[in-house]
Amino acid sequence: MNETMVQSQPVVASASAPEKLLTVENVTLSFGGVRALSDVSFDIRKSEIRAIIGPNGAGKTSMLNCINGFYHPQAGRITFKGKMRQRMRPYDAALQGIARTFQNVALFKGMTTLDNILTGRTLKMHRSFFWHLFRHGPAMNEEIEHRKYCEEIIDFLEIEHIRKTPVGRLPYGLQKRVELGRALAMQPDLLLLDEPMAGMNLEEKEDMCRFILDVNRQFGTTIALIEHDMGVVMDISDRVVVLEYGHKIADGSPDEVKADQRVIDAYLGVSH
Amino acid sequence: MDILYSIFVDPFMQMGSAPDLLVQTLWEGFVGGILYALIALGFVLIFKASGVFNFAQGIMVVFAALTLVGLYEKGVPAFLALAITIGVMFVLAYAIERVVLRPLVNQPDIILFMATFGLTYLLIGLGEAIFGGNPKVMIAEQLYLPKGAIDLKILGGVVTLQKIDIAAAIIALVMIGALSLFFQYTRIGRALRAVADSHKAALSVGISLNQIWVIVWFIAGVVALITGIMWGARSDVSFALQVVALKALPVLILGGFTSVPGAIVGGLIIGIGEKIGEFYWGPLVGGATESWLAYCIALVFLMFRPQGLFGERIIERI
Amino acid sequence: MTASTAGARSAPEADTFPKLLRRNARLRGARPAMRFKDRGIWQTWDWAAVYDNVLRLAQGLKGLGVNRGDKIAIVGANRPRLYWAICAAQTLGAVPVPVYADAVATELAHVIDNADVVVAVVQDQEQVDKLIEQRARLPKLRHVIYDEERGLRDYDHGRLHALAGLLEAAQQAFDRDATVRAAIENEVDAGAGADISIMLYTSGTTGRSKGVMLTGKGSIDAASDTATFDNLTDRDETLAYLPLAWVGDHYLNYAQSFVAGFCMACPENGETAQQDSREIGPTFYFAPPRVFESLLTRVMIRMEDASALKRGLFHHFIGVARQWGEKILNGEKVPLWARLHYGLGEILIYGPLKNVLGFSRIRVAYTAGEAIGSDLFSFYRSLGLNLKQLYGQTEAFLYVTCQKDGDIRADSVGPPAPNVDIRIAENGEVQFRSPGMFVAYYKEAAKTAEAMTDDGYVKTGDAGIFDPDGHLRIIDRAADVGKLVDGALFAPKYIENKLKFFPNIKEAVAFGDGRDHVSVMLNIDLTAVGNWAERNNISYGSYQELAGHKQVYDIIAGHVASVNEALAKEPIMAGAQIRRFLILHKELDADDGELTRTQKVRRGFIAERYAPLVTALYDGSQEADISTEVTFEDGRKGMISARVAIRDAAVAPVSPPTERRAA
Amino acid sequence: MFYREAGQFKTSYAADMAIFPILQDRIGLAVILAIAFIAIPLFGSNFLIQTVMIPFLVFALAAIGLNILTGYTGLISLGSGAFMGVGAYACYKLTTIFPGVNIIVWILASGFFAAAIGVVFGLPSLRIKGFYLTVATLAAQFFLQWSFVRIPWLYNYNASGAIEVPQRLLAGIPVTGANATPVTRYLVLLSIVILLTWIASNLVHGRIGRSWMAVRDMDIAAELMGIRLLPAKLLSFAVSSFYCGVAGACMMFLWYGGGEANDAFNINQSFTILFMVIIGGLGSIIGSYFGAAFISILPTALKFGLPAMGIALSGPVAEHLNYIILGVLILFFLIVEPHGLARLWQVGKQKLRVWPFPY
Repeated sequence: MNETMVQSQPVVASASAPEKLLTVENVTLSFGGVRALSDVSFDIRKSEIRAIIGPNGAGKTSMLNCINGFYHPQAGRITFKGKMRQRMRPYDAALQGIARTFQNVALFKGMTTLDNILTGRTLKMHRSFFWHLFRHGPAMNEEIEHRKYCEEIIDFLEIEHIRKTPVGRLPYGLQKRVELGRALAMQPDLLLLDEPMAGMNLEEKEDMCRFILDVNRQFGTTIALIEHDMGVVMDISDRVVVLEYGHKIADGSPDEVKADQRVIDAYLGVSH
Repeated sequence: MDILYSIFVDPFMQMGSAPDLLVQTLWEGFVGGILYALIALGFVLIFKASGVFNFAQGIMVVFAALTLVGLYEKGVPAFLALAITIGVMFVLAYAIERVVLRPLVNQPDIILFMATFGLTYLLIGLGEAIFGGNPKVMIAEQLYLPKGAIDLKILGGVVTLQKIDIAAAIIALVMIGALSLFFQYTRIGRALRAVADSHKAALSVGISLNQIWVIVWFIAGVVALITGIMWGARSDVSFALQVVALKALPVLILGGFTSVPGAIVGGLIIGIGEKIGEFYWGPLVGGATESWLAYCIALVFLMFRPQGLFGERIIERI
Repeated sequence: MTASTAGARSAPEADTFPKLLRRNARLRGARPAMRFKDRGIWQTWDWAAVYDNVLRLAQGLKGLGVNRGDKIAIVGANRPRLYWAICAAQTLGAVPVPVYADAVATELAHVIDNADVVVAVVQDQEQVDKLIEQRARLPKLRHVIYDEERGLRDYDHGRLHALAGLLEAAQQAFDRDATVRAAIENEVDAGAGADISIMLYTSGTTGRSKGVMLTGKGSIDAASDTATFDNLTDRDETLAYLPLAWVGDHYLNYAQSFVAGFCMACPENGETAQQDSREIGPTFYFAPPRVFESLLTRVMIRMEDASALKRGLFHHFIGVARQWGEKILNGEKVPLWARLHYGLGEILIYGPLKNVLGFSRIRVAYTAGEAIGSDLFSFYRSLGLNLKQLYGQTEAFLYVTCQKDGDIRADSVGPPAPNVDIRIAENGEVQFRSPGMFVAYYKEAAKTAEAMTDDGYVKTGDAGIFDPDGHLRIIDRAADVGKLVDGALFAPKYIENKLKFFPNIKEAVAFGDGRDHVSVMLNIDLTAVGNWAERNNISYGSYQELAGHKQVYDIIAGHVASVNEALAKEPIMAGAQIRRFLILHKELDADDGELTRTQKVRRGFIAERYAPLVTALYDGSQEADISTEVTFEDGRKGMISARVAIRDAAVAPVSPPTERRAA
Repeated sequence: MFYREAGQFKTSYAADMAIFPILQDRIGLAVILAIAFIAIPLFGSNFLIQTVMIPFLVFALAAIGLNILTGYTGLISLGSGAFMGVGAYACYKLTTIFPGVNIIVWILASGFFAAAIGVVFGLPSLRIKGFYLTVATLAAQFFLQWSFVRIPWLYNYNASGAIEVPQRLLAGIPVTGANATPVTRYLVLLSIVILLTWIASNLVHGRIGRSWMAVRDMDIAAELMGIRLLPAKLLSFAVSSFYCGVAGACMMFLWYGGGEANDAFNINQSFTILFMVIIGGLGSIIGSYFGAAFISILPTALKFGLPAMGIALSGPVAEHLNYIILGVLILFFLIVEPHGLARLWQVGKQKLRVWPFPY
């Protein structure tokens, strides 16, 4: 992959005194009477792949929504890059370097693959409205410079052939890939993936795994992902946190988690 | 200084000094509000059942009234004309379901919204082409609607109540009552409520969506007809009404798109609000504020309660 | 060899590819040399840039200890950087050895080992992995250079190098000290035309693949001859999509573009090749017949979905094209109205069609490899696409014969290419001497000897004849060609193909080697003959019944007669006319082992299986009984027996021999 | 069929991102411009220019404006008529207060006033979505319309209560007022429209346009991408209103030559423009032209076309017919092609590109 893609921080082996990128402390979130999350705490280390798993309705997505400021927990604190934050808007999350994908693809249906990925660059674009009036000079140069970057992503995700197809027309698997690309375009420090492999066939899943691992390795991007497919989770993630009915019931390396009795119970009878 | 005075003090002094005028204004606002409410009611019915924001509701009022009067002018006895008009409204509902709703099912809301614009223009064109564009007089007495006025001597003044207004108020209330009974206790009514919640539910009740749409649009049509008669009896029947009908929109915003009581309350707030506003504050800005006051009231209101008076809180999820 | 026809024929200052490259960099430095659809646009390098990069890469290779005569393997898809690698190797006097990218690890290893490769330049992780897997077998391989870094970050880079890195380093070296670059430039001059310029491995269809060694001078001479022949200029464009390791790509794209100075474009990847080709709109194009075939099928399928109007237009104008198109293309006399009609078709159908297929700008297109169906061939020509055939071999550095503009036939591969000297051996084998002909097979002295005649002609292994106006016609593999007892030449496949041109005849098997005359067994085409039967309301229950029908025999007899007439016109073949034929009672079937899985008739096997019929064909009897075991669709076996009629065929009088030798 | 794209390949991103990447399209555009700038002024009758071309261009401009808001940003507005009014009155005041300044400057400047007002009425879009917002824009429509009538200062206390466009010269030639020939007004108008169209297409093809469309397609995701919703929406309101404003100014100064708010800038005007956008095609600049052409020319065609075909129509009947046909067409288009004429155009173009193949 081209130098421009490679991020500043190198790949750190999750060894001695790993730096914490994000910590969640005693977060509680409820809608009306319903408790989505109660007193959940865990942390995400720099450059690791962190999986959040749990049965349906365990509050996984709500957790992500809290992390990127879409929901505001009633209690508890979330610290990102050492900064505690209150009532943060999703925009600020983006600003701080948190990108995400969605459980059911949230692409901009009316736009092409390329344009979707380009929107991921918005925060990195600074040319004034004035220059955009003419689409020449600085504005155009900026567009081109970012187009180059997006082409790297397109090449990386092997979606050259759909570069100019409106995403609405793409099969589900490809849409998920484009969405990942859009998130990557933000050069995030923390990448939240909400069921990146939901509804994919085996082959697509394997590709997606490869991409996730490559992203993590090539750019040292920290990844937090929600996934149902236990096999996948255990393969690619460094540490796993398990939620059930809004409570954390386990946290640790895949093997530890696999061995945990409560996890086994939680997953008994839950269909995957 | 006296600006502030004329805004914040003077009007209330007036209200105090001439309570009868206040009551008179309130009453007129009330009646106006009732009529707004009726139009809004039509919107709500259709929006609940088919998720369509029926912009044509206003013109349906005019169209219904025109048809009634037009038929009468063509020599049809009043009540027969009334019956026929009801028939026409049914045909209209059926045609709309067939020609507009069915082909557009599953299209984004805005498309259906636009479709009702098209409907509006079509109805205007038809109405004018058939019955001519010039204002008509509602055949109030032929329908045995009361005429004249009652003068109440109260609060040391005289409050004049047009009988027709009273009639309008009563009929409106009766109709609203009837409707809610209909929704509560009839099978179709329940189906309609179900469809408002989820289309599948409606099917489980055993009524096809298409039927439901026809029914709803028909009911809306009847509501429109009654509204038209009332309104026509108060002023006259002309397409000017169409613009007035737009007032139903702010009413809806207050009341919420899906709430029948909301429509009523909203209607009253708007009706009374704009009358009071016009009567006491209008002069300060040169009058004729009715044309926009309603919308501004709604707008201000929206800033604080985007989901309307009775609308449920919207929780966004992703 | 006769005097040069080409302007750019290899003078000593341009007798190697690096020298040509330098010449181009001087003559037309700013003209585009290579394009590559990458990152969404056509990245373009002009000749100066290519020269620059080649020098840098050469510097890099030198740094890895590459010396004259070393072998450098090139493995990957068409990528400018890989072409640079080829030229960089040549610059250092090393020998590039392109290898098929889709080769499995073991094949790849075989070639690399057999060729004593010391450095491999590969495209990506996939190839690197193959080499690592086989590293035990490859002691001689010292270094591997990769182009695409993806997935290779974490590999041990002890003997693994990024191509980009080498270029970078070389650039710094050049900047630091001008003599470094000068040294490399001297390497260019050090190269001689007689040096081995490239080693191409023949795709090992027959036995192990052999490394064909070609000289720079030879290659350049051959290429410049054909470049002149088709007057290719530096305004032309080609799409380099053929396998890097195939002689066709090295010749048509690499050699000719260096000689003529035109631009070659590399597609983004396999998936987009079609689209890329359309964007580039090549002016010089090559594709094997099957490509044209599948294109045509796709055209027809897509047309089926078109509106009635479009389909009507399409078929009407295709008809017009069939009638006049080739004539117009060949510059024959055509009535004005026909020209106008065709012109209209050009606007409405041909033009758009060629545009969609990406053929709009093609001046010269070649096809070769297998025989191309005359319908297919003339379809494209009738659209105004200047499609021509050539006959070639790796050993000849491609061209042996090629067709001249305006003098094109479907059934012959044209006169000898410029400066190529062809002769037909006694056994009918085609033999040639050509400017580009190979020096030897690498480390295969014996095989080399086999392939050459004592007087320095190369044996093609194909049997062929020259038709009256000197066009070569490949009739069969030389091995299959036999003789009748009277010594007349007998080319079974040639006869069989002629028969199979008739829609009614599905399969044909010819016998005659060592016998006193030629006789054939035929399969009728059930659909074609079936239709005919229905039209003439002839009822039939089974293939067998229809095959045995008298009137069917009459029809087929007609076909056989006309084949004989055709044969009679060809002096060499005239002796081998069909005397007797029969129509088999069953269709030849791969399940019964009568056909190969690729639907080629297994003559020997059939001869045994139907021995009674064969004897009957030669003992003059009018009918014969045969019963054979057959395998039904469901796999059950069963016997069918039949009485098969045998007919004598009308033999045509032989026209006076007018044989001509090609000069 | 006319497309010959083989050999049109892009070697730079600039070329690849061009708005008209295909040669044949560029040629077509050039031809159209030539016709508009040369052929029509030379050979077009005054009737054609005054009754067909000028209204068409004015509406096209307004439609582009609304399309930016509704088509690209997904915010339905029923206030465009009023915003046009703002432009018209602003221009009127400006040119009467500073008669010396070139009128074209003022026509363009008036857009900024409309933009400002637009932003004010766009503020609710922070909290309100969909139909609610639509109603909010109605407030703008009625309030502004009311102010045009109620604030005499706006029309310089003319007894008529209407704008009376004064004569203004451009290089000695009258471009506004009674003495301005249709051709001059047409050319001025055309230049303005072309310029603004170019700018609009620049905007929607760049970062700005992408963020608008992102907001339209999936506002939550857009915000998570780092697009600030309110600024994006307000910008859209501003630009949209600017275009409407200029269109309004052009309407008064280059077309009507004077008039009164209640019939020039009423709610129906807002509807008309909305229809143009819908029928033309949401989210398409060229669609705005199609829509404008369609709806602005239809009445004329009816009024003058049918009699020409020997079908006599009384004024009012034509009027009714116009309504009916318009209504039917709207329904027809929504049913047959919800994406409007622009989509039909695209499809047709695609067919030509792959001709003779169906796909």
